[in-house]
Amino acid sequence: MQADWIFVGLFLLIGIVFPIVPIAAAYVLAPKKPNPAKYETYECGIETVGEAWVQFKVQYYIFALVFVVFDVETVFLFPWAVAHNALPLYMAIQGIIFIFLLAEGLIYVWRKGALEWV
Amino acid sequence: MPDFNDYGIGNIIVYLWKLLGWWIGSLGVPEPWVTVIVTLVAIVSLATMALLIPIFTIWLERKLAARFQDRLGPNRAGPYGLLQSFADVIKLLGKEDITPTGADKIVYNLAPLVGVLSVVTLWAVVPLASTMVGARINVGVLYVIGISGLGTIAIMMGGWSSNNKFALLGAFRTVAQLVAYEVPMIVALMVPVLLAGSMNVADIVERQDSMWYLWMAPIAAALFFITSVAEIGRAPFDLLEAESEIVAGYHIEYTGMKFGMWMLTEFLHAFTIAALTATLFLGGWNGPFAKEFPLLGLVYFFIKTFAVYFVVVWSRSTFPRIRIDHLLSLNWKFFTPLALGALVVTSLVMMVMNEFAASASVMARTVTLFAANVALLWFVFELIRRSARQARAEAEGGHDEEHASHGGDGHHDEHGHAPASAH
Amino acid sequence: MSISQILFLIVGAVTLISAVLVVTMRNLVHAALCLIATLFSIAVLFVLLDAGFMAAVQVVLYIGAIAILIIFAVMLTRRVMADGSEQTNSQWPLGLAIAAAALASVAALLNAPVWPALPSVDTSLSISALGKALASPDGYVVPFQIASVLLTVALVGAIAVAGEKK
Amino acid sequence: MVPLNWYLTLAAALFCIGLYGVLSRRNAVAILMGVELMMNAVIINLVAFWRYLQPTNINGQVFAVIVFAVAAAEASVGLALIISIYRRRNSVIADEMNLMKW
Repeated sequence: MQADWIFVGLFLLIGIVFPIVPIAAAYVLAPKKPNPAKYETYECGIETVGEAWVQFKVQYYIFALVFVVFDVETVFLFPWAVAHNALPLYMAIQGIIFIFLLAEGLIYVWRKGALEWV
Repeated sequence: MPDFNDYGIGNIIVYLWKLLGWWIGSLGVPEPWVTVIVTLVAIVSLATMALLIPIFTIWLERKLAARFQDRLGPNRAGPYGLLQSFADVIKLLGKEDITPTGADKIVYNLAPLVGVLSVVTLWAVVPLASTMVGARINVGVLYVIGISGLGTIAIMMGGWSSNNKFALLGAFRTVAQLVAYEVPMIVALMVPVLLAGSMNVADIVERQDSMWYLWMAPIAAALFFITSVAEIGRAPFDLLEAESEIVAGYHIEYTGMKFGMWMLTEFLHAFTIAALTATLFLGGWNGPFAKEFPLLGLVYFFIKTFAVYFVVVWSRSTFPRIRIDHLLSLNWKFFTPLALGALVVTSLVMMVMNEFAASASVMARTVTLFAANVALLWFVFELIRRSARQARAEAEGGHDEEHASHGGDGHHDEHGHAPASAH
Repeated sequence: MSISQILFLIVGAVTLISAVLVVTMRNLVHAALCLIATLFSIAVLFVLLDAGFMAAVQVVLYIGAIAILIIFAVMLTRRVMADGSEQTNSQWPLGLAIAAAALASVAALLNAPVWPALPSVDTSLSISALGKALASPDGYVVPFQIASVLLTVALVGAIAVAGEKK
Repeated sequence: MVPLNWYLTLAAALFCIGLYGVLSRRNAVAILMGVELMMNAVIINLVAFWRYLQPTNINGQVFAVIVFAVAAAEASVGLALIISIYRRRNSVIADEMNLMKW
């Protein structure tokens, strides 16, 4: 068990070290000819107006909200799903009730029209 | 010294592994460090393989896409253009590395690293053969979901730090799409977990030795595959880098090798989701004689993975890009309820089977589950058909000019509701 | 000093340093990214505590969902908080004093008694046991269902609050 | 072997850092980040106590999972409130949310 987590930890370490290698190689090999025009923000040749921040729709945020709630749901449902085949009927049915309670939330959001991309 | 005859040709990789451990141990290295070094060697070779795969798959994808479009594809560099990708890498190495003014330097440079990390580390839990399983952690499926979440953050970092409107817009679109499609993906992943009774990916593969989960959970398999394609932002879900709309999305400002890292992330991710689909639903390394002869399992695994990858490329060059409101409606109003329905149906069928027919064979379970899935799909499509008909009747009765584009377009009416009530 | 202690000290240092950065950074996006670093190192702490499931949940839930929500909120509201402006209120010295006093009192408490040693039992509690505990009437089925209701209420409430038309 | 009070001290320090963030930040989103740090300190405590006191009993983990759910609900509703206030009053500064202040 612990050995497997060491494997994962080392893998994460390697995963962050590995992409550095080609970037470092490119850093050594690539030409460096700085020029102010090169460092301008690229917007297809048109000069940039204002800062990069633009007003975003709240809609993006609503989707993230629904996502968070369903993400938490999985935290509860994954242990239930793992145990499912070993559970007696009246215990396994609890997970279904849980799903229906959450589906209710989804239906509310749907009826409310919050899932529309306006 | 380990004896080769104990392992045989089918276990040659395990043999080499043991040989390496024995050799390091004979140099006088203390025991726990031998394990660490051998593990490190295994990880480095696995990660190297993962990072070199895109060099091949990029060539494969260009060749396949060319064939779909009746072209030849790369055919100049080397035999069949096989060296094309190497030429591309060399070209990228020679490109100047630009960090635009106004960019947030630290975050800007960190983002591609996190992006690569989020894909390469997925390979830590993918079992390549019965004896090559990487990490047997008992939360393997959750690990896959969590590490994919890191990719979302990498995209946000890249888009925000570039200080570019297109990049930020692309990042926001990407994240909205990724988080939206993660919901049905997670729910669909729960079905094989439920069937296997384990979150350990290696266990899930082992439980599939008699029957693939593709047959026991066809809806979940299809949903997982489609939502994964959306997760990697491939056509038809490539809004996040739609060239004609927001130029290139979150990686617009990246040049040289950092751009190369984003490309690597994308192509490796495409291959990785093919591998995950093959692992979770197509039986992974399972196949005739795969247990006795692990090297064969590796071959099966890669055959299945490339078959799935072929479908990814196929759909990429076949379907047109989907509109963003359709994309999101498709997810929230079709995939998410369908995934929940598939989970409930699977659970109910398994419950009833466990209660009343505990001795049923795998074949009987498969047939029942498959029939239940088909019934669910028929029921859902019937619902959609009814509500689409109703919507059309309403539209034709009242203000049909507004929905003229919707009418008759049965495919896009999948979210099945009256659009009139929306705004 | 054993390997596990060194590992704990490294991870703990990363946790605390990035946590301090979370509360002191002027640029809120940087603060949110530091929050992600904190959350990740806490996940590593869970692994050190043999709670692999907790670590996975921490990464999925906190990094994959809540951190993204926070970054979204920061980006949505960024205009009114230009990065250069003052980020702390007038009573921050008081806040610092209170936090330091709380830490000092807890540290004094923690320093005194004898703490139990790490039990060397098999801790590989199966996730299946957790699922059983969550679904059995002798266990936690009521909190399990109430959590579902809580999540539904949170979803409904959040949509009702944030999704109103202007 | 890491003693239990190391974990508890770490959690206490994390909690106090979060407390400082809550008390001193002007931006409401930053205040919520501080609250998240405090929540995490609590979860570290729960898991550490589970591991050191009752590792054979699942209760500690169940408790931590429920805290996760509460934390997520808190974050989603709290941020929704902040967004709503931002849209109405164009401000996310906690001191300026004084409509109900006497």
